[in-house]
Amino acid sequence: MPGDACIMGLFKDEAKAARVIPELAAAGFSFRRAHSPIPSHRILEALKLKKGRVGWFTLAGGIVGFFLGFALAIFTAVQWNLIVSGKPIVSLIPFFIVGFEFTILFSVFGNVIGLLVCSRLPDYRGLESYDPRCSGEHFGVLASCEAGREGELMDFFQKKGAEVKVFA
Amino acid sequence: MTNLTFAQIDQTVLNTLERPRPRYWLFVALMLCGVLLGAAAWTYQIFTGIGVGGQNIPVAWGTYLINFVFWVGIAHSGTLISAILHLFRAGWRNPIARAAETMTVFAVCCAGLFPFIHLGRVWQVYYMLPIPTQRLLWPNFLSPLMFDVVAISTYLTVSSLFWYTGLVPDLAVVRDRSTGLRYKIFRVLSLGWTGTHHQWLNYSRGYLFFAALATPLVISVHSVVSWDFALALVPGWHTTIFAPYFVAGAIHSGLAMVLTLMIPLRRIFRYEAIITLNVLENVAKTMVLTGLIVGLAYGTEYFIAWYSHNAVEWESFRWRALGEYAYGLYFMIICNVLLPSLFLFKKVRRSIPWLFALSLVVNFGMWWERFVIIVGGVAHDFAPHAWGFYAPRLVEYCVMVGSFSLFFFLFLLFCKHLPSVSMTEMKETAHHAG
Amino acid sequence: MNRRTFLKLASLSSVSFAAGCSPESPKHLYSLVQAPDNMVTGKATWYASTCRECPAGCGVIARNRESRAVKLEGNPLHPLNRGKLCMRGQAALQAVYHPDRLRSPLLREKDGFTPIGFEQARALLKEKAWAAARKGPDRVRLLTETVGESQTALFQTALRNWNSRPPLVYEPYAYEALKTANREVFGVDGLVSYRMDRADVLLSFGAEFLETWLSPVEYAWKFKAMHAAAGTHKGLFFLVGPLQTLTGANADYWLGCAPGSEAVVALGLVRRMLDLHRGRHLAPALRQALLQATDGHSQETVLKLSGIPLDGYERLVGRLAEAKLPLVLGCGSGLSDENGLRTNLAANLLNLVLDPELKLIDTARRHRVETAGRRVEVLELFKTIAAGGADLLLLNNVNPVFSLPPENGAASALDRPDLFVVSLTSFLDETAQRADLILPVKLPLETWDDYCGWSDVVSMIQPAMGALSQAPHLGDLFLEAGFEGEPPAPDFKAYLARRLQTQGRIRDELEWLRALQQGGVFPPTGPTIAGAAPLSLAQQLPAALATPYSPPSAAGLAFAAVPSVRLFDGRGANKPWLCEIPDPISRVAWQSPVRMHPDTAGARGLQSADIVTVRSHGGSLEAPVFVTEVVRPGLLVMETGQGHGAYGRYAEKVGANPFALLSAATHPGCGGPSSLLAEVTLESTGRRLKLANTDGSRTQHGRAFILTTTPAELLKGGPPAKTGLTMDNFPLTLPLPEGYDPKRDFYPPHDHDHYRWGMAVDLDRCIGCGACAAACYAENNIGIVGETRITQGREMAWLEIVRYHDERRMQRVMFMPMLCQHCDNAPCESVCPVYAPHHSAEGLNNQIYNRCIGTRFCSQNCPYKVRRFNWFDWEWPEPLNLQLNPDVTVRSKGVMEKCSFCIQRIKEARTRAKNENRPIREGEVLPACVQTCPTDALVFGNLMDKDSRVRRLCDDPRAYQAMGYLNTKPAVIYLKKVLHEV
Amino acid sequence: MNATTPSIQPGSLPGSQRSLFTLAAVLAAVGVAAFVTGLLGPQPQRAWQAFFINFLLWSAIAQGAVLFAALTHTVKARWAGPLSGLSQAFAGFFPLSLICFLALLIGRDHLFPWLHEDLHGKEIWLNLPFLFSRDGIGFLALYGFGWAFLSQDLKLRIKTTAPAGGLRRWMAGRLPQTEAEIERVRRRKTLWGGLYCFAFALVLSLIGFDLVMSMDPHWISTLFGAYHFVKAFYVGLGALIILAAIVHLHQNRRTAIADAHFHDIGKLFFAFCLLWADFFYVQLTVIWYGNIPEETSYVILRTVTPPWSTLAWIVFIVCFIIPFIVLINRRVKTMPGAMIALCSMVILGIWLEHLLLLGPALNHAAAELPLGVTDGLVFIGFMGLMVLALAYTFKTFPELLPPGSEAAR
Repeated sequence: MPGDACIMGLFKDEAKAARVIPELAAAGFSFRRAHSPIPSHRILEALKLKKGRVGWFTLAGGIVGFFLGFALAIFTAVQWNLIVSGKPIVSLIPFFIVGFEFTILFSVFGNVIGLLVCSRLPDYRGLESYDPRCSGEHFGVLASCEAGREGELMDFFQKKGAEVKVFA
Repeated sequence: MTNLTFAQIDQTVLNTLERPRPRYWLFVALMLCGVLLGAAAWTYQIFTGIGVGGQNIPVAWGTYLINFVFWVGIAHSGTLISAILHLFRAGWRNPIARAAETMTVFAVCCAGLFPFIHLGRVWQVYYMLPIPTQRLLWPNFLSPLMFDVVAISTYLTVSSLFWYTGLVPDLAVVRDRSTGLRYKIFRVLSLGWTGTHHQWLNYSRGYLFFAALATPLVISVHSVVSWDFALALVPGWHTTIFAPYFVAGAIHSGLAMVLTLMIPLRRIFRYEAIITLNVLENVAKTMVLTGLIVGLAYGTEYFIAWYSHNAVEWESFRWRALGEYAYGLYFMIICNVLLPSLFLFKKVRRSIPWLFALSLVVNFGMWWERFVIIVGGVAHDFAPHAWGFYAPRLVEYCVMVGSFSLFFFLFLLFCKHLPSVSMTEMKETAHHAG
Repeated sequence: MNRRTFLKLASLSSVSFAAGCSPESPKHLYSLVQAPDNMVTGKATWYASTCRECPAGCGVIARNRESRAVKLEGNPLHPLNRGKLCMRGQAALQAVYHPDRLRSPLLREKDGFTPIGFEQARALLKEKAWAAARKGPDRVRLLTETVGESQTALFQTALRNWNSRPPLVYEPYAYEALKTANREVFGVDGLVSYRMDRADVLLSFGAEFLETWLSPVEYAWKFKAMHAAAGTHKGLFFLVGPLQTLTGANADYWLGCAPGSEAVVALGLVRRMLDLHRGRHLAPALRQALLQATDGHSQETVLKLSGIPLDGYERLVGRLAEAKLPLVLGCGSGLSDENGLRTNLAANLLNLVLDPELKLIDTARRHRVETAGRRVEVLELFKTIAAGGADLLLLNNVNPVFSLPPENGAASALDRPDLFVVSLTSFLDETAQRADLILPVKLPLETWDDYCGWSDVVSMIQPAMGALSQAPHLGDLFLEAGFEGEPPAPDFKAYLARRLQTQGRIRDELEWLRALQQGGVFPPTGPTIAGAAPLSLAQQLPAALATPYSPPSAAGLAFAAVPSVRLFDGRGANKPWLCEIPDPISRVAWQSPVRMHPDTAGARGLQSADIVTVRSHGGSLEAPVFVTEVVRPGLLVMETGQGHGAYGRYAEKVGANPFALLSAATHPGCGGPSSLLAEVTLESTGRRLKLANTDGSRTQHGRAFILTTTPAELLKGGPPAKTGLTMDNFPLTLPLPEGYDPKRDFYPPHDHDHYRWGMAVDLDRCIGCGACAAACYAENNIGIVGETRITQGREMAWLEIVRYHDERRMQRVMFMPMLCQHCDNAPCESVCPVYAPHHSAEGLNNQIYNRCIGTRFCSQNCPYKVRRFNWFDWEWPEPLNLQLNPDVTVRSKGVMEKCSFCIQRIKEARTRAKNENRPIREGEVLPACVQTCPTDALVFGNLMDKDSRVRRLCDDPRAYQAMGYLNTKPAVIYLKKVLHEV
Repeated sequence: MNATTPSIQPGSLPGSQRSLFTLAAVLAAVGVAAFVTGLLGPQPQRAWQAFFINFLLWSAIAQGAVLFAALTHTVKARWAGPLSGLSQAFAGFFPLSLICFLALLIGRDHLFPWLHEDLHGKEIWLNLPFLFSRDGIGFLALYGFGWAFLSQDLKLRIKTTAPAGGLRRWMAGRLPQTEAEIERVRRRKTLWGGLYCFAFALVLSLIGFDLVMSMDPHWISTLFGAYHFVKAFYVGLGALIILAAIVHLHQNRRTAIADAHFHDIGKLFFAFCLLWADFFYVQLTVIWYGNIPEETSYVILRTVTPPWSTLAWIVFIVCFIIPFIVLINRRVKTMPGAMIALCSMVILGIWLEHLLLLGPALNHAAAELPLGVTDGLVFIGFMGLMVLALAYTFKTFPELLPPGSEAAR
């Protein structure tokens, strides 16, 4: 919502930060996001978020890789069509190694892509409304309110024992 | 494990990124010289012919392959520590995971060089890549060496990505504590990480999958490396136990290298509070286990060689124990199995000098294990009329020095310019502990 | 005559008219600007000629490409060597293309030699000769190697014109004792030939007839004709002597006797045979004389003096007594001393006793080397010279300074200021170094001549290639210099033709051409006129027999110098192939180790590779020790040939020269030297030398490489068929679909199209002479790596003769040609990341050099270790590179290589077959090794053809595959060696 | 559980005690009967084969299951929690295992093909006296360590002498009183646990070589020993999961065994499923690639030639493919019912795998699979024995059961 003021409450204590989140809504403020130096289960629970979607990317990558690996090995072998050491042209037992490695490789690619996509990285705009302390020891809760209610929100945060930072 | 506050953790780690002292640059320069020496030796070899080394028929592979396997081995514990232990939720891994991963990446780099160095015609190496040409010449995916190409490159890619992924939140920390150029750089490197709940949600999932994928990869990679030998017919090479045996050995040597690196690091960077004695002790305990596994493998090999009543097999092992290279066998037994068992004693486990000394011993022993296998096998194989010996020559030594220098060169650069301990994970540990 | 031979001869006839008619061919052989008319680029032409590497005189045909001779093969029409050639014959090419071959004459001036023009040199020679001639009789002397009749005749005429005596033929090994013995017993003052092929029991007192003795290739095939296992029968070969050379290694029984005691044994045997009523047909007087002469040779004395074990001796006596056609040969080449003479006499007598008709001794067919002067004459010559008895000494390709013991003072004699020495040689050897004028002449492959290895054949020598230098033909030189007026012929070619005509050897131009085509005028094949021995034996036996045997002091060390199968008397030492191919017994290349028995070494705390100093009153030398059981304790053995002070880059400063130790004394009876010293001293220098040996272990540790069987077992129809999986009982699995058994093989069988090339190697025929290895080097452009690199294990031989000692009896030596087995399941193939080892549709295991990136995994995984790696770029110093076979790639550094079954020859045959649109015929493809094997031990062919020889050999009960249990399904099928003893 | 816990009544056993015992007894009886009839029947060797295979399988299960407790204790993996108690209970089968092992001597002529062939010198290793003595000692050591570990553990668990019982009273007599004593017991426990793990690797390798690999005395595979003990741990975990699940279900899910436990042990099971497959593949690849008949013939006979080829595929699918696909999903691991089914399948699979390894050696040139009712019944019999053993152990030492059991009452 343009024009809304964004205010961040910086908590030293994870639990407090987590507790604040539901209360924000109750107090009529809208929760934007939470910043934390470590993955915080409490906050996630407070937000009742379900699991991320990264896994699907990984799985997809894996499946692609598996078939790609076998395909590559088999294709090249068939192209040559040379018998070496009397071994069959297409010998799946050793080709499994190629298949396996490709599976891992592509799952990882999938995983990384998934990670970037899902968590929308790289994202340098996020730094505009961000307080460096959040990577240190503070848990930051960013909330917004209609213009004019900034004061209330600041009080709200301060009551909960947070330092407050206001973003234009 | 540790009861530091977040601030203390950040402080300890960020202190390590202060402007380095001249002595540091001296070491860096020294290592660089080593690298150049190796490079020069290699260049000379390329122009003169691989014959400048000591290889021959029957022993066509020498220190190059030994170092290859050695470095791949080193490369293993990194992923082991950060991935497998992550899955097992062994908290003691966190302080050393970052350094171990870094070690992995650099070790794979060193390892990856050797297959090139040992080629007779390195300028044709692209024949090994599946590049479509109009003559449809493809590599042979039945060859263990192609398995290597696939496995090692996969491993390098994955471990680098894994390493970088783990690094991102810390990069953000550095970014937030720095100004000027450094800020600019880390701003880019950290991908604008701000640690939002959303990022964390996907991040921890992704990291978990990373670990889950890296684990089988580690095992497969060294299995593949072991198959450079096990898939051949050579007595002493062609044996089914090689894959697990090499994996265990790799982890063994890797852990040793971790200690070798961590102990000075801890001292120099004042990490005592983070890399506590318990952490080192746990590494030591794990080494007892890996050492025993390796020992079991040695034993099994000998037992089966004897049990099989296969003349060729048994002669090969008899010679291994009594022949010209017997000392290698005893090095490896003593250094890899017997001496590490000293870690069974708490006193040894918790004494820095012992830890450091034994870690060096194991590195040494593992190098010799590879020597015994790679040289010993073919030197005394099926054809008695072709039996021969091998001794490395100057060029090979230079290249070896080069590879070690390269490793330490990279590591030195790393530990003064990137957080050598994962602050985030340390905070987690502290958080869950406190 | 097989297909390939026929084609060669066809091509011969097509070129023979032009044959050698291009003596002035272009300077640069590879430039085709002035190509000879008969030359088709890329098409080989063959010229018949004669090998002159030793006095035997085998017929050769030279493969000529773009007017370069690139390969020598035996002339199939030649009765003497029947298409085969030995190692040295193969290497003759390297003399022609030798980088150190003299390009121009050298004239000695105060500060060393200065090159001069040929014209000037020839003029100088003529002037000097006539100047000397005017001074008086015998002022010109000629010392020559063994040459043909025509050349000899010309020499004689020329020398007569210079009013000097006929030339003296110098051979370091001149068989004085043998000649004398023949004269005394057979009344033939020469070297008779032996019909060894018809013998059933052969007894040799050391004659190394498979290496250098008289005519090695000839006796190699003759030997195998009587000794190869034919069905269940196999002739017997006993060796009595203090050491085994290659020949001895092929004996069924070696009776090691004390050095110098052969004569005692021989006489003992004469006695025993007489006692056993052999030779009852002899004239009573002769019998009586023999009985008297052999009185002191009771079995006890013989055994005591010779140290031969009783059982061995009794076996020998037994077999000899019941032999139908036994043949006894005397002692080794170098032994023309007391013992040698007596041994040869006794041997001849023994022949006489055993077979009064001497069916196996052909006195009519003589070996040319008999023309060699006795050592005493040679020494006489040098004495004369030293005393200023001559002004001009002509040396035709001889090197007495090297091959005569130093105390003979040959060197000093040559250095006489008032003597003008002309050396007619192409190489700056020790003797040439002392000459005043070195005048190179054309080498046999470039020149016109004839040579008769057998007295009853004429073997032609014609230019087989364009000349590399402007050097004159030897004959032309003498025609020019030897006649003041009009020479008898414009050139030697004409002289030759005319002489042959006057001799009645040829009638007309046509026969001349045929002679050139076929390589000579050969008597109808089959047995020659039996030379019934004219028993001129006087009623009393040769005095030599009477002289009693005095055993050397037991404590002392004896020393024997034996001629080398590789380097002969030293002539071979400048040919890299011969130096690079290791000695068959010691497997040591380049170096010249001194062999001794483990006890001898042990007693002095020596072991192989320790450098020792051997001292005799004649001189001393340093050499590394090589410990082997095939030498009697108390005897040191060295092969001759190495230790040159000059003679080119390959020969100089390599090894030591045993001639330097020998004594100058000659035997009054036969005027021959002795290469056996009864007394030398040995001391360790404390230094060690890394032996350039190509073998790992001397025994095969009970592995299935060389397998043996016995006639008894063969009689039982061979061993039972094998069915197991282990090394000892794994069946023969042919590299064909039927070789696959679903119970054993994970992999499905695969077919080949029409051909599946394979080779059968009969280990019972292989004598380990190494001719195949040399042929392989010559055919396949194999790199020469040199001494140091061999010590580093970098030898490049595609085919090596593996030598193993029998674990049960270490003094039994066995040989095995080891080459790429072209396995059907070749372990080398699958491990290569880039398919460089490629399995062809015809079952060949091809190495694609261009594809190879040098991982060397293939070699690591080869159970036979037959793959060779190019550690560097090898060098062929100009003009050695001109010998390179244009049909074979020269490999560059960093690639793997190995035996290809001479694929270039297979391709040639295929093209031919395709043009005539027919399948390749049996025997049409002959790899170089197979072609040259003197004993036909190697057979090559198509395994898919059920009636091909190679396929039929697969059904032989002796057939097996090396390490077959590894399931590589080798295409090289070995046939077990047959041992008389178990 | 804290000191004030009221003494646990035997009634707390899964199922009313009597019915359980009778059921187990019946199963066992059926097995014995089948075995005996088999012996008297035309093909005694078939009966022995069934006996042998089941002996190997069920001993492996017991050994593997106990390893869980020992291992988790040694590496201080705290998550094992209530599962370790259950796993130790399997030590109750050890005595039966020993007896069965000795029983093999009776059937030796039917069981050891190498007794009747020329071993080319291998007799030094492969001869009955030496084989039985060394393996016997091996078993004794292993089981000894196992029991020692169990007893130390019990010393820490038992708080009261009731319910009475010889063994129990004996134990109760030695309960540590002071802190120092408790500490000593802890240290001993760790020691025995570690030794058990060590012995597990060694002894099971030995058994793998001696009783399984040597059935074809000319075949060798260096990994076989490791393969054997990985397999044992695999089935051991399977059995443990089944037991845990049963207890869990029986206690109406109100138990100390939380989802987390099932999830963790499930993951471990999954890991060993992969490891088993890995070891299987590792041996196959090396032998396939080497193509040396001495090695291949064994594998070819078992994987390519009918009737065994089908069995090979079944084993591979049942022991790897299916578990792999199923266990990728993390939720399944926490469904006791599903896990019971899956683990039972795997155990059956490994049972067949034993048949695959031993069958060809014991029935030369078998036209169809030597698998019949007898084999099934004998399997059931052994299952009965196992249940008996467990039931007895729990009866004597109810402390091994997860504490949730009070809630169950």
